[in-house]
Amino acid sequence: MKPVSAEEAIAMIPNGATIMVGGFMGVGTPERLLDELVRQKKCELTLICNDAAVPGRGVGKLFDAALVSTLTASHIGLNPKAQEQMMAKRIAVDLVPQGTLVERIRAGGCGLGGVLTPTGTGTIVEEGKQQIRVDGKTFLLETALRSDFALIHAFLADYLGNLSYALTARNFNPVMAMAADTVIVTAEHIVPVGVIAPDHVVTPAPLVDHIVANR
Amino acid sequence: MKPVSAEEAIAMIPNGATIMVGGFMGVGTPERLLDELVRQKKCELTLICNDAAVPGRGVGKLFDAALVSTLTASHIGLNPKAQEQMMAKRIAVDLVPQGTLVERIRAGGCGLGGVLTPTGTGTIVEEGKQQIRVDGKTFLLETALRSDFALIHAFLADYLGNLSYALTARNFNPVMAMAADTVIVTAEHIVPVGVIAPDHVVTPAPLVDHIVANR
Amino acid sequence: MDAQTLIARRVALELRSGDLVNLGIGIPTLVANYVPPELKVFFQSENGLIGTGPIPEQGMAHPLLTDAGGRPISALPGACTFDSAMSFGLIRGGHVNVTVLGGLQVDAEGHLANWMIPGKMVPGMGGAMDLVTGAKRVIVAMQHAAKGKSKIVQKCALPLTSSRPVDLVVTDLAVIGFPGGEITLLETAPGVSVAEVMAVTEADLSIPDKVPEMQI
Amino acid sequence: MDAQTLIARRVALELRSGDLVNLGIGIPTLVANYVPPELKVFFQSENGLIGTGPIPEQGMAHPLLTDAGGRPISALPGACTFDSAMSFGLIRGGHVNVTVLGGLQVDAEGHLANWMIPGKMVPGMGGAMDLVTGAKRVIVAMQHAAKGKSKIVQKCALPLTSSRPVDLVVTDLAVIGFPGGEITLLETAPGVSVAEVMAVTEADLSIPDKVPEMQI
Repeated sequence: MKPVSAEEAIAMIPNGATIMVGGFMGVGTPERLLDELVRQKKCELTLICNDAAVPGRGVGKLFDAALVSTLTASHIGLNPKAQEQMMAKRIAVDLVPQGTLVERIRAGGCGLGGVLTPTGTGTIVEEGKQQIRVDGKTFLLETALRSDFALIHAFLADYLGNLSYALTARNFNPVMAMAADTVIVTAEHIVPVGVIAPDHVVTPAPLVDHIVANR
Repeated sequence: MKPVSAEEAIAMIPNGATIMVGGFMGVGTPERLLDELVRQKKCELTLICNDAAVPGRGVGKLFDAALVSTLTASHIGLNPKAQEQMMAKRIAVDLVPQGTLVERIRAGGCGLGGVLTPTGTGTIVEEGKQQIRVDGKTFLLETALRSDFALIHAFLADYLGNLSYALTARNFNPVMAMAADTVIVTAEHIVPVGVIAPDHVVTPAPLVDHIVANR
Repeated sequence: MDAQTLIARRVALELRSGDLVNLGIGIPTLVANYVPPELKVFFQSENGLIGTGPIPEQGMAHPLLTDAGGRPISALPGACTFDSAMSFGLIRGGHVNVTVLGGLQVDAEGHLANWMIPGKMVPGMGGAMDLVTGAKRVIVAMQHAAKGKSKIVQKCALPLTSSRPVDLVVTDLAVIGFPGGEITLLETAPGVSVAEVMAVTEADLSIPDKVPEMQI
Repeated sequence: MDAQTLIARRVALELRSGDLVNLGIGIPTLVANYVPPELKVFFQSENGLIGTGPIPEQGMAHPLLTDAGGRPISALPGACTFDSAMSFGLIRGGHVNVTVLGGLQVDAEGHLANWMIPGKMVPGMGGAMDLVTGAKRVIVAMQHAAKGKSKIVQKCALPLTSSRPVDLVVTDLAVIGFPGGEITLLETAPGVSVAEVMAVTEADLSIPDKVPEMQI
């Protein structure tokens, strides 16, 4: 797979697209793709990610530029701009327990019909959701999540598209790489095929659509 | 964690226990633990594993010794003894699609209430199961699976209990290591703490209860 | 060319560069032999590998690198391994572009039966139900008839593998598809006439005006 | 000893060798400082790490090794990393022996509210709902009162974090548990009388005949 430029990769994304962005408080986030989203002013985005990061960092840049119209995340408390936009109802925010969020994305990527979880039962999270009884216990049915695009950041990518991640920068990236129609990847290093040992590949190459060249 | 002997490890398992055994056609199976199960004649076992392997190999040894009373697996076609015992109704066999089986075990290990899958709808697999509609599609509710013991085979184990696996010997081992009350592990090599890089650990140490010493 | 080779060669023509492909046991396994090397196809082995290569040379096998039947295989550069949860996440999540499976029966609605003969052969479905339900495209590769009986039937008598219809059936006599949901003869094998196919097919095949011959 | 240190030291006494422990932000984070080194506790950071160590020395941090707040941390020998699916598989699957979390309110039924104040503070629940629902043992570490108002209430006014009751509450004044489902004063802080605790507690505490003082 021949790497593309960040400009070409982001040009594929239309306004109004649903995007998943890997990262946890900006760690393991494809910063270059976010910079390019801002430069190309892709707006009315539906964003699915763990958190809103902080202004100036990671997905925080998308709130700085007011590009997000809908956000699904587990935590936005450390980004005052995202909070402000939510309170002013300029963005619709769906707050989801972090484990439920990652499992919903995994369900979307793995062809499952949803997630049955006790998390959220008896709290405001259960509102409007199907409840399913299994063996005398009650579970919420949380629906599967998918997106048009996933923007992924890896530590190593090879030219086939195999990915490995480093330390706590792995987080949501591997599940999101399974749950989007088009998967766009940046990596700290793009390496020749065979450099990543088979046992150390976390995201198999066939899941990746585009690798963005390092400059 | 101080490694125990295979004798001590298997002595913990009572007759009639439910055990999960890692491996796929005998690859990635803790052979020494199975040999010891046979030596100690642990019987009336409820066995959860991918397949019945072949006579003389992997879980096949448990059928050779007629120790199994109930089997949950996806495929037993290459073990004539298991087939024979099933046909003679000496063992109760629940055949489960392989993807459903691994996902049910994962659900058991991850605290989920079950699995919603389209696999099996409209076939005899759906008999007796709840069907759940989500967004106009029908899914089978497949229940979570757990066991009293999981017998796991890793490539590397460190003395804390961190595990990594090699090549196609990984298979069901990582999910089973999450879904049992007691997890007993053999490994090709038991290595000092720190030898397995953090990014290469597949099963975190706190999941492992006992490591069996190599002789 | 024998029947199995013919089927495998014809199926190989369905694969595209970049495809993630899962081959079942039997005839489907042979398909890998007929994929031109310039076509970069990823072959998955559901026991936990993408990038399966040929059977290793004598003395170069490893007991922990095997196919789904437990036999030694090799891994190509760029191969990757994973656990069964990931393997079936790929299969059930629609990431497998093409699966090629053997069949006992395929019926007029495209339903496949390939995993049991009640009272006789109950090996278990292994990954077949997941593959047929989850793969983007399902191709059945099988003999047209067994012991003189058509395997292309009007309605499957054997237990189904999935309620999801297959996309293509390639036999030693014909290529059969389901355009508009109708079971249709798409191609005949070299030297086989439309009449001959119809004679050995139980299902009511729709026959277009022009039925080309397989190009292999 | 200040209130936070007192709470953290008392909570630390609850941890056992081999425990997998998840500490929330705020006071709970301090607990790690008071675990004796001979106790082999695994600390999880829910962003994907087991084996968190102290804040790294200046010049020895790495931007890809952080805690759940995005701040640099270190990893001890034998640490391991994983994705968020595994991280919450551990949490929701009951593999976390103890979680220590901050609280806004805990009520007489043991219900915890710690993630939002409607109309005022809506940061999101992060991992808190999963931790309270899934961990084997839930300990709340918080001040007994805020701005003169008891945080140990008869019934939570704030939205609950989980319908699953917590196991233990450690404050600067008391240790409170729920034996037999009844909210009970288990220990008082050094120099604090039972009457003083009762005076600043809204919930109807059950008071055993003998209430020992925290041993820290």
